Amino acid sequence: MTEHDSQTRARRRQHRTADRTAPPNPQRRLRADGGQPPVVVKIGGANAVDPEGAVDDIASLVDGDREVVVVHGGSTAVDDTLERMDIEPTYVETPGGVTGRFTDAETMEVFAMVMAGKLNTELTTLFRNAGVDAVGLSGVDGGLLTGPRKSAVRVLEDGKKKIKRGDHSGKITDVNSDLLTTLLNDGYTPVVSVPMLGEDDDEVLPVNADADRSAAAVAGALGAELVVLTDVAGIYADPDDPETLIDSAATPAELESVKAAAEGFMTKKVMAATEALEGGATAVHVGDANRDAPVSSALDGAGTKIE
Amino acid sequence: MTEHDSQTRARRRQHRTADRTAPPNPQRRLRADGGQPPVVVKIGGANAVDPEGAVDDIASLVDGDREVVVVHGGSTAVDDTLERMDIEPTYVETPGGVTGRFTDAETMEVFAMVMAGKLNTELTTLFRNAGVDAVGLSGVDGGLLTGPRKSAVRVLEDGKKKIKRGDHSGKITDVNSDLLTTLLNDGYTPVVSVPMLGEDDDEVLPVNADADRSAAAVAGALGAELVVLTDVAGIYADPDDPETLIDSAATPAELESVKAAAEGFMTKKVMAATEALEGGATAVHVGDANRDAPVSSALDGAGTKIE
Amino acid sequence: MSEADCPECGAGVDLHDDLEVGEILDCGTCGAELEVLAADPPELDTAPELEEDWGE
Amino acid sequence: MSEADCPECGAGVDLHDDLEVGEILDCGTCGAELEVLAADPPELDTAPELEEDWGE
Ligand SMILES: [Zn+2]
Ligand SMILES: [Zn+2]
Repeated sequence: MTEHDSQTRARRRQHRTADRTAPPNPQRRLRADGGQPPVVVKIGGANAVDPEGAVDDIASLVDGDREVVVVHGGSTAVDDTLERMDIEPTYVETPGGVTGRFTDAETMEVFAMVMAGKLNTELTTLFRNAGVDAVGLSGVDGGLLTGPRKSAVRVLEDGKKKIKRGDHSGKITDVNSDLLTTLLNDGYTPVVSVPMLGEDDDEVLPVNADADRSAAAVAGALGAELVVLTDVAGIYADPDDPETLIDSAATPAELESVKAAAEGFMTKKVMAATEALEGGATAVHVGDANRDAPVSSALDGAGTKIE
Repeated sequence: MTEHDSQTRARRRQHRTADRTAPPNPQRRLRADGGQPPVVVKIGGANAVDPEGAVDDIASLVDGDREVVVVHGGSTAVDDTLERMDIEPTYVETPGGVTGRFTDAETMEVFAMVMAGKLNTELTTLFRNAGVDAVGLSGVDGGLLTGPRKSAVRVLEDGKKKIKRGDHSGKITDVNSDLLTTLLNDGYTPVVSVPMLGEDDDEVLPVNADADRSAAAVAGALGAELVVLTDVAGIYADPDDPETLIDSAATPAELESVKAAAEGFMTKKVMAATEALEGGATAVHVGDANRDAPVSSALDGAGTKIE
Repeated sequence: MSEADCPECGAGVDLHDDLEVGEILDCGTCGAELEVLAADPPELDTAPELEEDWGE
Repeated sequence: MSEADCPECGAGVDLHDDLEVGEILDCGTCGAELEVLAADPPELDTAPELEEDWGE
């Protein structure tokens, strides 16, 4: 994850070097109080996950002067609005057998509406009501989450392998950590939502990206601790046996066994965790969104810690 | 328009005085280059108004190191999405004879989706493609546009005067100019959208506000020049006679005659202009969105100038 | 036709039959604008002054 | 059944009748994955490698 540095900003900077107030290298910067790295919290979009507990807990953390960046998902709300608008989503199957929603142009428009307009505004309002000076941002704002757009996907259709074009998704390669740092320095709590900003041949456009991986990219860029909240207590060696919760993985070998243990949607969480650590995050915690104080207890060792 | 100063921020500031980088009084501050005040540009939401010309023109202004804040409307897009979602908007008539849409809870949700999610993301993307480092914000973000929520409206229904409650609208009394100033100092161009943040008895919530008046509030708080783009060349003494375009109004008497001349939707523009000047804006220009270089030509004296 | 007391001046206010909640009546005695809070039994209160401003 | 040349190795690739644009064929000679760019007349190109990652 490199520092965001588009042509635009570079040009602007030439004019404004004297004005700039952000520290020269915000990555892994130390706080003035010599304190802890920021926390990036991924709040789920799954219906099973109630954000209220996390919101109050984050309000306590922010009140205790911990810097927090929130990243949220919400694909089920996108599905609901698509249905409400009588838009039939196209589901495609990858050669690997994973089913996903194909994001055509119309779906992308609804996606941006629901994520950046509905859910982000709702969550930002929840935080403000909890006393947190929240600022909602999408990945488009300030090029916060930027990377190449991907139009083509490989799919399985009627048993045939095909290339399907016209998808609106992308892979985050740049995070504008300056923007987040400036807001954090001023006491704000950024609430970040996909879409990301996709770079196509000669233009940029909003495209879909996975919220877990977005949170991972942000955590990497800020050298932060990442807390991924989900609807189970953590990663299990045997998902059917609650006794097999994995406490922590601190060596490459332990991480490999976590990867092997993760099944279904948990695979994506572990993939995101790996990306976060490779990108510069100090630690990743996967924890239960529905327990009391879900963020601080995950930071304190509940759930699964990967480092 | 007073400086934004919620309890939250005040509390945060106690901890972070040393960290804070914003100038102590951003209102009417002078630029480091001793230059011009910022420009606040209101881009219309009417279908007749094509933003492309304004976007390129604003890109040139920003490139020339002028600070710009964009505020946009878009009520017709809200209507379109309501229709698409089979939600019948409730139109009400005020005792004064003005017809407006009643913003109930469901309409408010769609309003936030379309304004902050669809239109704001689209416009921010247009600016980024024009080389402007745009950051989209709604009035909820950082409490950017805050004021009392109004639930009750007076309406005429079947010839009867009534009080109708449950409206989601509000009146902006506070602008977080610190947030805008911080972003401008870092070379960003804020793209601001309603909803505003409405203060109810014991909570805050997103509510509807007129985009012209939102732009006026922002211009007042920043001590900026306000450019209101619309689909006519300016304000006419006689709207049916293009020869009667009013060039400027610089005295209270001239402003009164502009107020008298303004009809229909132009009344709202003049009301917004008055609020901007009373709030601290240096000048207000009402100009044609569809001419070449609509913003810079309005600043240069095309259209109607009120000061 | 029933009647209720004006909360402003105490005089009786005539109420028509199809009274609706939210309706604004004028007190014939003091001229105050009165909001119908409930129709049956009728309950009146001074109608709030409201600016005529609209959203987007 | 018609045939087209593999853009990787030049060998002939057998094409079935209901060829669809976007379909991926394997070259029987060199094993390359080939994307059908056009069905009639048939046009093949090397299929792009794509990571299997999905959005939200
Ligand atoms: Zn009376
Ligand atoms: Zn071959």
